[in-house]
Amino acid sequence: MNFEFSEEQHLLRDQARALLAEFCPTDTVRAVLDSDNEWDQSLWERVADMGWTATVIPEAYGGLGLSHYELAILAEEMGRSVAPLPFSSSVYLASEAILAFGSEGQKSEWLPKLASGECVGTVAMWERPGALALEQLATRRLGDTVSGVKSPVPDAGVADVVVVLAHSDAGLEACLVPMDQAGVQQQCVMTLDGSRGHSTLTLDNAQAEVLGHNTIEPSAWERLIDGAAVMFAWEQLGVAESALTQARDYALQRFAFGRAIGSYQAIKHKLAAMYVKNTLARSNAYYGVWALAENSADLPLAAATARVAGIQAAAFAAEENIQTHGGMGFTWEFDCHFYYRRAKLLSLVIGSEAVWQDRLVSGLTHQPTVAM
Amino acid sequence: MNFEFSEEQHLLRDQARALLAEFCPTDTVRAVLDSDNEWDQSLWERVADMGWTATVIPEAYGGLGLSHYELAILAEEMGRSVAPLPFSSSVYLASEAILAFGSEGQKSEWLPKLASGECVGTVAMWERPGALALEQLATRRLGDTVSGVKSPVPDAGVADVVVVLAHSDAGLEACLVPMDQAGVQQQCVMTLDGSRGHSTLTLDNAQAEVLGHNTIEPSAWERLIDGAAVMFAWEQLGVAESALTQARDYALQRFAFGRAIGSYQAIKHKLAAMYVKNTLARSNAYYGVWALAENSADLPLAAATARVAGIQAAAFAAEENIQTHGGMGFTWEFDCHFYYRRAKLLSLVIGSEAVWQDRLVSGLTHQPTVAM
Amino acid sequence: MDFNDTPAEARFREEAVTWLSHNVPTDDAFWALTPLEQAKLWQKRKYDDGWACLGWATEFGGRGASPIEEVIWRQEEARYELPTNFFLIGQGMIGPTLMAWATADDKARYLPPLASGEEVWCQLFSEPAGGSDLAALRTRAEPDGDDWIINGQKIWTSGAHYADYGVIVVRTDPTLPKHKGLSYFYIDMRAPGVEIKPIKQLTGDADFNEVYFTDVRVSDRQRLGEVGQGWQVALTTLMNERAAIGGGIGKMDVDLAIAIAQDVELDGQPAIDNAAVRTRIADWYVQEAGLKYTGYRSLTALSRGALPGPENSIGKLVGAPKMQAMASFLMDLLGASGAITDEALAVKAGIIQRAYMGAPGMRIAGGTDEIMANIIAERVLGLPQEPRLDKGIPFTDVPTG
Amino acid sequence: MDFNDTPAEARFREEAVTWLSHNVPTDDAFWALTPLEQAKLWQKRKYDDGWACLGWATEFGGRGASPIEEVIWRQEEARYELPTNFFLIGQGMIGPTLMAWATADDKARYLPPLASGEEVWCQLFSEPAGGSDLAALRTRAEPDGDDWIINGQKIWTSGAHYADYGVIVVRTDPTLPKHKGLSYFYIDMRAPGVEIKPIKQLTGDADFNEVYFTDVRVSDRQRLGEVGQGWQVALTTLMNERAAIGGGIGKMDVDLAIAIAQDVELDGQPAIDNAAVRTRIADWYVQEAGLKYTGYRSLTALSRGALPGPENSIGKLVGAPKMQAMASFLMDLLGASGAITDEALAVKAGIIQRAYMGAPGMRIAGGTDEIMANIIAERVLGLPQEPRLDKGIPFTDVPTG
Repeated sequence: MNFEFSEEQHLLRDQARALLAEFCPTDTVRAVLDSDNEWDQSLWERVADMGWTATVIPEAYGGLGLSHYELAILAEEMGRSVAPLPFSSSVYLASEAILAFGSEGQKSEWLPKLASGECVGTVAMWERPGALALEQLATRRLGDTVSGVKSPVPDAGVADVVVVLAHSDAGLEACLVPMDQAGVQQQCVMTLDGSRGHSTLTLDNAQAEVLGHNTIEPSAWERLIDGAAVMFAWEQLGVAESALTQARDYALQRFAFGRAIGSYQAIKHKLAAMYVKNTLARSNAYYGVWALAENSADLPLAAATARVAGIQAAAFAAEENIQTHGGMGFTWEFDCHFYYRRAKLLSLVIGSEAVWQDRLVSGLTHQPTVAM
Repeated sequence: MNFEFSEEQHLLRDQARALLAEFCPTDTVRAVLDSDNEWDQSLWERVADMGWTATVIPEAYGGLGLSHYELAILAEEMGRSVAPLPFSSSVYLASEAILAFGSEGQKSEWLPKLASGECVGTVAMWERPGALALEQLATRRLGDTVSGVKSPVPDAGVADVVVVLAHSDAGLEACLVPMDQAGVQQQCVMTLDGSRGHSTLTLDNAQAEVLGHNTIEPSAWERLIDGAAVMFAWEQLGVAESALTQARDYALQRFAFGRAIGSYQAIKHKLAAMYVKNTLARSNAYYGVWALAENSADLPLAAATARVAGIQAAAFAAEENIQTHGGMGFTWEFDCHFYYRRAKLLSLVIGSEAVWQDRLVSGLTHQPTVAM
Repeated sequence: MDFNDTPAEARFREEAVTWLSHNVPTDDAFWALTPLEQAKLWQKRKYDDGWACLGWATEFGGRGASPIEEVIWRQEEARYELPTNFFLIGQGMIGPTLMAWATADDKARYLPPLASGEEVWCQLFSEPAGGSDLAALRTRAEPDGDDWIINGQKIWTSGAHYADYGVIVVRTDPTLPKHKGLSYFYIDMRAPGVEIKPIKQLTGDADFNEVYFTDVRVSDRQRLGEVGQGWQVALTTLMNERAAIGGGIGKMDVDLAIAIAQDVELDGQPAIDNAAVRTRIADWYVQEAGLKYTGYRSLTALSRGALPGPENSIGKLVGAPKMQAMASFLMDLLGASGAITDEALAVKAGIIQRAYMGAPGMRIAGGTDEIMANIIAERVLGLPQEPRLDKGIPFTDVPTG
Repeated sequence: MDFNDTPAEARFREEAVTWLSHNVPTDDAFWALTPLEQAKLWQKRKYDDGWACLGWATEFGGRGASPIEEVIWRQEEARYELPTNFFLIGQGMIGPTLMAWATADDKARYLPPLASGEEVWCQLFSEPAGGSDLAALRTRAEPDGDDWIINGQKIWTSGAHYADYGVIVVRTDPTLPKHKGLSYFYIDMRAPGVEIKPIKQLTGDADFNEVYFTDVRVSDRQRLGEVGQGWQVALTTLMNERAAIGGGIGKMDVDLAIAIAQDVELDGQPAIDNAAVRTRIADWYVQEAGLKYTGYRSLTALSRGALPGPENSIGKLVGAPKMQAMASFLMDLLGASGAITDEALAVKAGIIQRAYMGAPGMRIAGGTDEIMANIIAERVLGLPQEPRLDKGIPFTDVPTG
């Protein structure tokens, strides 16, 4: 039995945590939240310099060719520090989509730039409220252009290239659309979590190149999203751990009626419940990354399990961390709301809890799934 | 605003509570549970003498012609005392079915005997595991006989007459079947709650008379069950109140680490949560009985709301009452398990929580329902 | 059982309805005012015709109405969207305190303009170090001739920036046990040395303030109750708190949930047909209807002359977490769009997201979930208090971490 | 990351598998024995070949195996349905206590027959007045020459009726504070004055006993630790408790839930297609898989030489309420049939109903949900204990209600 990261992987975690503690303290998050910025560009450059954006991209395309174990470690630290970065959009989604579906030429063109962080990528899936139904997308690809409205698209305001999910007469396609063109109109959209940017993209005969010059099976897209779900689960775990740590520290230091509030069972049991959910989320995230890294047939089940556990742990820890702080937790000055905002954002970005609970049971009973 | 029982109704409650405290202490329940008895017959006779079995039966048929407000009060006390009686089967179900669907002759024949308690009635609906689907019953009525297997049938071992739900070529019918005949085979079935009797009834060309000599609309049967659901909600509330009272008394009297366990927040907040659920259940039960007594169009919604609230309150209070007692709560000698058994039994008897949650939302959105 | 007014109640309601229909401002000039100006204008109009602070004695500007009449008035007034929040704390909590503890002269001077809305009051109790432990306050008042000099800091003060007067609890003797060394004063919010700083909440709004006191001079005549009796006076104020705060969970209800669930799809069909969605909606309706009919039962008791009790804590204890859970779930139903807060783009103009951001505050203000559960456990069920380590020891010796 | 054994672990597993395949009893004669006889026969066979109490030193009848080897053995042995529960408390909790506190002579005398199953031990700690407050015990031992005379009552003693020996904590000085006046002895369960009465549980079974002591004479040589040191000795026993009890939630798992949900209908379709059912199953699977992989992580740590810690409390804290909720929900899916407990008639021979009736006990035995949460809060998260009103005061003065 060796259900643990390796020494080297633990070293990577230490390194990542130290770097983010230094260059992404919560002031960094607050600065983005308090401004119109959509990211902290200098932090992005630092992260790219470390090679984090290159982690799982093969060496042939300028990447480090490491495994998803390493990426999972970075994802957790991204969540822990609530980093104001387009890391998930560019790394878990855009890079992975190009790697999975791109032609050799497309991979050679884009992956080195995404690996180096010189380009930021994102994926445009959503069009309207409700669960995402791949077979009902209104965005159309005709010839070498694509038209439609995608919203919200995370990090589009800082992206260079966007992978747009669309239909052509042939079926579902993922289209590479460079942002810098007249056919793409980008308009900022405010969300819960102002430390990350979101946009509405209006595509009006935008120049587009179909990834792999072919349609993709919905199940192949779902395989991609399963992989991203594992990474998001690690990021959610990081958020949950930060919220628990903050709550615990406050409970030890804050006194009421002559004793630390952490000595009251109401607070103790609340924090114990957070610990339990975080532990379940962590163990399920291990299971998820194992299935992803080993390309196991268990991936759909493991990814859904990790995702549901991550959603539940992050939401609970973020909500109850505020409660543990009482009135202080409801102020702008305390950092509690960063976790609250990010936890909810992450729970929505690739389909929400009910959708993944359904996918989980499909994984258990081996039924196909359709919605996200 | 007069959302409260009348003075007379409060007097009835006091009287009922005093009588059951005297003649149905928990020893009475224990005696039935510890034996092969299916009821406490002398208690039944006492209850019948008080006229409780006659409450809502019109005076023309030997009843008291009172309203469901009075019956609700009695139902709560039945639950509070975990009475080992076929009260719900005979009063909320059999009597109401005959009243709703019987011909004049059938009503004149059976209602006076049910009102006086000289006869016990019950209703046989269930045939197999799963939600009850009225359109899928296998029991058939042909000519003046009915055949099929019904299980579990509550209180059939002590019943004189059973209303059997069956299909004929014409549709859904409720058939009056006297128990005392060769065509009815009754076999006891053990359930969770041994203080109440249950049976499998094998009907082999049993003599049967169709209530009202006609089919009934499924919606009319559901109207009947809605009424019963309100009464069951009151009974569940009684169970929940007893469990809370027992837990509170124990928490005040039991000391650990030099203080009453009721001074620990874990116990305090557990009991507060019981109180909250019981209060919601009580207020929704008021709403239910108002809708039933006033024959409001709100009945389907009000009944489902009362039923779901009653299920939730009784289950929570019964489960957490045991936990409040620690190891003592898990012994045969303490009464905690009576509430645990009865709460679960009542939650299953006319369709369980998920079914009623569904009906509730149908009530809110005015959709028809089919299952139970 | 019925939902109807008694004949007397019906007559009163009729009178209220008629007066409202003639007096609610509808002109553009009114709507051009600031909310505070609107509130003051409307309050004064009510006061002039005897519809302000209905339960107060007429000598203080009220009408001497019964509790059920007050409820009927609130129901009818609530049919119009009028700003009334500005006076809740002053009229709901501080008015009753003045009635109980102030001199006859002060009552005559301060109560009528409080009822008419001409003077607004705020409450200065909470402090940064206190939290749920209100009596742990550190703001000091030291005697100086016939006056007292106040130094310290208060927090979570609603309306400090527009209030004319405030009531404050301060420590006048730190060598006594926590609850014993306190005194209670009313103060002029514009006195020299009073400095008000808004607190930005996690929603981005600023409904509360920090208030700093630097050598603020207060006459001993502004003291309510004896020196050292401040905690008892404060309890009078707090006893009226839940009546003043209550309600106000906003329009995050089952109707909204159904509307959303009918609008969006889940698993290829309208979300309202999804059993998991139905289960959640059913549970919320059980809570919503349960609270509604609990309210009807309380009204019935009021109508029969009972006083409101601690049972009312359940409204907030159930309603605030429900609001959070419901908002979270409805955002989930919207998918990625659920994160959008732009009023112009968000479903239902973003009220769901605002509810989600506001819910943590609802679960805290006026007592956290845990405090509410304590109140039910202790004051309704009669369970004992937690052991108190700070009881009877000098305030200066109480551990503070 | 992989789920494979290291080469050394694989060799050990192979050895265990081979031995088991040759030695597990399969003959009818074995199955005709009572469960206790079966357990003793099987334990002796393991002992003779060095497969009993693997972690113990060979001089005490063990094998000196590593923790991970113990786990591998348990995994392989668990593939066979063999009775081993009878020895859990003796070997898991009392053996380590004897090793830490007994004399060399006593270790040589008692440990090998404990390992071989020839002598069974039970643990006599809990008392009727105690509950979670174990040290509040009242059973007295009074000195009488070189002996002690024990009077009092114990409760919740598993296996008292078939045990040969027991360990007991008694109060030897009631004038000292609660934890200080205790001493720890081992006793002969067949000594005169020991009376054993089974406790009927709410399930109708009787796994536990009350044990009454009337002038039971015990030699001072049977004392473990000093007079007054009983609580420390008891802690050694209790520290090993969760290792001994753990697991055993039974086959109430997601596989069963899916099987039921595929079998029955809800809303006119198989219940497994119902979103509300799927949501519940998904949540349980998150818990089940989470616990499973937490176990794998712990095993990995063991394999690398770590010791098991208080983190293991989460197994019971999650598993027991889950068992109750799942059993309740599956009964709901069965409709009225869900109440049936007759093995011949009930779905899955009534295991769901048995689980529902047994779950409250699972949530209590070995520490209630609340105690488990305290352990996590205090020992994992480092939060402070509740204030202790009984600390330092004579036991006779501690309030008992």
